[in-house]
Amino acid sequence: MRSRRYAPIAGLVFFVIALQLALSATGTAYYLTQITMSVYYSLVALGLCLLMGYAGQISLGHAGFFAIGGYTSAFLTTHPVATSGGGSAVRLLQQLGLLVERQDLYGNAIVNLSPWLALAIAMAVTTAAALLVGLPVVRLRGHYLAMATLGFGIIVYRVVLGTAGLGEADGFSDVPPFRLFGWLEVNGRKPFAAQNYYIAWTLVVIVMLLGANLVRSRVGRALRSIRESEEAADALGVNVARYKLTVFVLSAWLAALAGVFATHYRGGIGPSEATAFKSIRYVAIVAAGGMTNLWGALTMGVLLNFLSLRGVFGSYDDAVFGAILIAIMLFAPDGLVRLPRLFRRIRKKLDGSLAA
Amino acid sequence: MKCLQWFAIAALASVVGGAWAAEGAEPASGPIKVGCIFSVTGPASNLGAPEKKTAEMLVEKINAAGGVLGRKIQLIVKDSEGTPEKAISFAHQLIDEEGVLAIIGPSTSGESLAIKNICQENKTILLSCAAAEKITDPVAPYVFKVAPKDACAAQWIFQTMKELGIRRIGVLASNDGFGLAGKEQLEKYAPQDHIEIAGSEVYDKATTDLTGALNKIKGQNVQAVVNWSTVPAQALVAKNMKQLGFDVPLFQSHGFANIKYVQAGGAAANGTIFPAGRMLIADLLPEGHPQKRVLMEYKKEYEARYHEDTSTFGGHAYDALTILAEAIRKAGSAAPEKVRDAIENLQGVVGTAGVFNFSKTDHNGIGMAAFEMLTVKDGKFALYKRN
Amino acid sequence: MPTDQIVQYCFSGITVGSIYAIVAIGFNIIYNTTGVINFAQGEFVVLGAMTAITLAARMPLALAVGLAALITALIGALVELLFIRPAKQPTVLRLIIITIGVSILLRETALHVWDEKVHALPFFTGTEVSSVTLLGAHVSPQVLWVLGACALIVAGLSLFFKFTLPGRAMRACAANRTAAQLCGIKVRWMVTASFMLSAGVGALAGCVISPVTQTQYDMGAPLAIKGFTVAILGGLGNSVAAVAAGLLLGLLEAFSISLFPLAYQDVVAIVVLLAVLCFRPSGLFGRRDAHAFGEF
Amino acid sequence: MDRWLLDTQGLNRFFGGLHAVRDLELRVAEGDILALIGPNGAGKTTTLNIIAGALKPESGVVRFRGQPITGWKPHAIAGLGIARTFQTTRLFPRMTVAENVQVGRHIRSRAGFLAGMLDLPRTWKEERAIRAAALAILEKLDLAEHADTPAGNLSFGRQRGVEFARALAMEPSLLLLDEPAAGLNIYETAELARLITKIRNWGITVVIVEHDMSLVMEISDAVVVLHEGSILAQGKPAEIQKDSEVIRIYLGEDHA
Repeated sequence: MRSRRYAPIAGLVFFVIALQLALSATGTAYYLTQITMSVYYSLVALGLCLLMGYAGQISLGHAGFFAIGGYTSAFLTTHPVATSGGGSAVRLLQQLGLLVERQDLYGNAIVNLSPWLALAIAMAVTTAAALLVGLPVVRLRGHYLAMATLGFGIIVYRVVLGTAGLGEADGFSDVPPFRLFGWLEVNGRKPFAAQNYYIAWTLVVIVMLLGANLVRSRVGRALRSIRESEEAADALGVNVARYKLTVFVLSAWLAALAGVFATHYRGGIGPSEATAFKSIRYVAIVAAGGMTNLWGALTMGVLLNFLSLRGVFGSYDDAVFGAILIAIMLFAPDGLVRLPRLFRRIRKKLDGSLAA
Repeated sequence: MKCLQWFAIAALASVVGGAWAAEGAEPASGPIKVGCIFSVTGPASNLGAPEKKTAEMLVEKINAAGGVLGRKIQLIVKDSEGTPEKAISFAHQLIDEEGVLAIIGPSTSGESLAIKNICQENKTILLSCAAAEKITDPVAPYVFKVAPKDACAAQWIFQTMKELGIRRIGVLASNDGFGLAGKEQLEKYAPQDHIEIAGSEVYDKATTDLTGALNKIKGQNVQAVVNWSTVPAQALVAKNMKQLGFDVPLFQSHGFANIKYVQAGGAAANGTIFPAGRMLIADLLPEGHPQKRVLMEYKKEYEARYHEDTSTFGGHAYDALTILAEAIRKAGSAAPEKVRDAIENLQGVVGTAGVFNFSKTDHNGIGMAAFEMLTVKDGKFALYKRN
Repeated sequence: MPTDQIVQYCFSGITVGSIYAIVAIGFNIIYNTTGVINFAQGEFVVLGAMTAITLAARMPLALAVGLAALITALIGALVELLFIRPAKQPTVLRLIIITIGVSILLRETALHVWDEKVHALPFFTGTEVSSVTLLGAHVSPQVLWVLGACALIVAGLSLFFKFTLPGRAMRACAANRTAAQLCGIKVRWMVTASFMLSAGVGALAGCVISPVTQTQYDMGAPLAIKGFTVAILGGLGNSVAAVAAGLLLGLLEAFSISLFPLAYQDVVAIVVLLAVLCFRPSGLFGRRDAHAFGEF
Repeated sequence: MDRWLLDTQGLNRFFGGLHAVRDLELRVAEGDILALIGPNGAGKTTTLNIIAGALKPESGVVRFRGQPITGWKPHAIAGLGIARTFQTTRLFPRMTVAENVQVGRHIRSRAGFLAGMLDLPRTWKEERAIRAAALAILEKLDLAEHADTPAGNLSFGRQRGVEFARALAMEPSLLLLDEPAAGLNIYETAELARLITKIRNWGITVVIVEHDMSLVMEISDAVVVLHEGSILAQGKPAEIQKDSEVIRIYLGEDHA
């Protein structure tokens, strides 16, 4: 049982490595940058898949969490910390190694908070926001839930767009790289392309591992039971509100984590990451992946974002996602990744009837 | 499992190894590739759409005339929808895959700032069409911008105000890169021109009603209102002010330089005062004016081809491409560092926005002389004259 | 604050509020017969105005507006026939996603059929510069048109639902689908009719407000969000309450300008919405237990 | 005090102007099958919902083993070992039969989010136990062959069986049944009667709301007749059958 569960993960690792080798062997390693960006976006889709596909709770505001993560980290790591004459707090940070000295593009020395500390604070802020929104949201269903999460997303968008300290319409564009340890850092520059490809995929592999375990566990079953019938789940002893809230926070974390890493990777973030349409794109990706299907969400998350980031859809980018939403819901509620399976089943049936 | 290990080792090797092989040297023949990142759709489409149209038109014209240095220019246009994440992605794509000599655009400040470092690091010339001063201040050797300085526009406005004896003003700005950059400059130069900004509001580009904000500003007893944006709200401000019976002069930014807004504003737009390049009044320019020929030509061709009026923003794309072509000619080569050096030494290039003079420290190349004060008379643009 | 400024805020609040209210009524018409929230409602407003603007160049304004409403109503019917009707086992989640998709498609179609530029219908009476003085405040005559249209739509709809056969049939579907079906009402066609009606009302709204607010291809979604906010504030399905809620939200937004920067205006509106959802999910005027938990 | 497994005191509940439950004093002895009967609108299901925590009473107390549980959330009440079925079956249609029953083991297992994600050996063991217990129950109810079928695909009668299995998987000490015979044919009803008796013999107390009189009279140890929200009569089935008041108001009306 267990080994069967881990086989697809091993397959994913295999694929990831093979892809990178194939790309560098064919001299097309430039694809890595856009793949890396897509992988980060697919992390948001994975979180949303847990929330929407498994627990059955729609969220039209997940871009908001991505933005909260990204903006918090961007703000903290670009805001200069005054080292001279700083209070005891600054000295303490310095002793703990939580300040980073670096030079900007023009040779000026600046001191910032360590991205690790920024990451921790970003996650804390996300938790607070998710709890704040989650508490009323767990009581709501259907249209009300959709509207409440949409509203949350719009608030985040308006705040980042309207606040001078967050760069208003321009956002941040000088976010430093995030040194994880040693030579390993989240950095969008060319020499770092391959290692960042692996950093992003490592995150996804870990999340897939944990996620695949979770959905098959007691908790995963409870979440699906909530999606099917809240009343029955409640009567069987499932603490519906707490489970909903926990999975809401969990999926917010994933979005924020993606936001932090993507922001350091790209060296910036803008308000366009927080728009309602961005949130809807994530919903479209999860829907295209088949809703209750982490692998589908991952596949579609990487694929659709990659195509979109390459400009394949041109000026029809938004329209493509709109069409996906409608087409999936009308014709393939199990998602695009299930289509081959559907064909296979039909073929098997045909074979069977021929043999008989 | 063995196989997996080999993979892992090989992958690790390529990671530690770092970068892939350097790109080959710039080919000396074949088309010169130029990338464009415009927000053709999305919230800044009023900038990107004319930019794309202009760039395509001008490249066709250059190529029809034999190209530059005997080589054609190949334009690769990407629609970023005004989002930095796409601009970044496209910048990488254009640089790494297409190996473009230069990138024209992006249309908005946020996007331009987001890819400024990427272009600099990869030694690819960036000719931004956006407004923010930060794009060329501090100067990055490979980064240029062609949109005139907001600071100059602000100074023109304040100068006119001083002539009119206006001391106390209200400021409105759209919540996008253009509006905010302008607001920043207004706030920066107001004190030295002894003008007090009594109230300022930032509105969403999709706003449909500004009577509330104007009412608030009206309550501050201001002598004039400045609106700084590129969005349709420019017409809305004019209309709403008239509806409120708010009878003080309305100043707008050079973003107002599009006859569409005058038409949308109807009778309310009359009397609006704003600084702008000379594109709008090309036919009013004296025959000998250095820009007259360029402007009339651009206007005629664009309007014939697209059946719509020219705007300042399309002009930015025109200027960027003109500057680039001129620099390649001067450099006698399409090698990035040579073209870059050539741009820095360009003098007296006539564009739609004005006459560009670049230097090592000025990567914008255009100053106060880019602007004239214009006004709207009977639904048409006219030179502003104090009377 | 001087009185004339207060009156002025009131007028801008009422204007904006009645626009929200008309959009909210469009939501309610469809919600009542189908239980669906049509996220594409804002697009009907844009389509109506854009069509009218195109037509107005070739015919008298009144005719153009009427024709635009009719065309948009047909588009509404088409949306229902193509996208809503074929949905099997339509859960609320699925229908929400479909209508969002429709909204995006309509918006993109508008972008490519028309363009990215701003358009406006001419003022119905007077011009851009005319203004009427009321209680010491200045308002555009078009504002009176907006208020009048809002009142007329509300009155017309309540007459329609009370006294006409199709109106009553639609109400019957809202009250009890199965019973309505048993009475020989073709429920499916009533759903189509509700989409037509709602699209038509949206288009009318789009035409009346176009001279004041101007029209651009992408202004549908923000309008829809405000309209939806108002519909929930009033209690889903309750159109008279929606008018009250619309005016309330409009006034709130107008006066919020005097306290907060304009950039946060939407935040104020949505914080109010979240608070209402949290404490009174049935809306400000609804019964506490009514509609509180729609089936998913 | 501990004589009763479940008892209520002065329970009241209104729906608008309707007084659905009126000063209800209900006592359930451990090991009994207690039937709640009465005409439509007598407040039977409301009472059941109040006990299960799905509805809150306006006033009054519900005690389980002497402990007040009034106003507790349904999941907390379920955690005490009070299981229930619904008037219209509420399965998890897109989950398999086995999974449905496994959710029934929720209160008897512990693995949380973290344990579930890490899939520690302990979690793994627990999961195996859950699966085994669920299969054992399906086995007992002759549903094992459908274990991997999506519950929504089963026939109506079998769905009801799965709902029973799911409730029994909780190892409840009290089982609340809301009209379990509704929609069943006479063979299925007879089967149901045997099942309920079997459940009682496993030591599970049963409170059943039912319209089928012959079923009620056959299996119950005690009968409570509700009328307009309050108790009209209570006693052994045989006594109730003889009670003239009950016959007049309830059976009489039925037969008229």
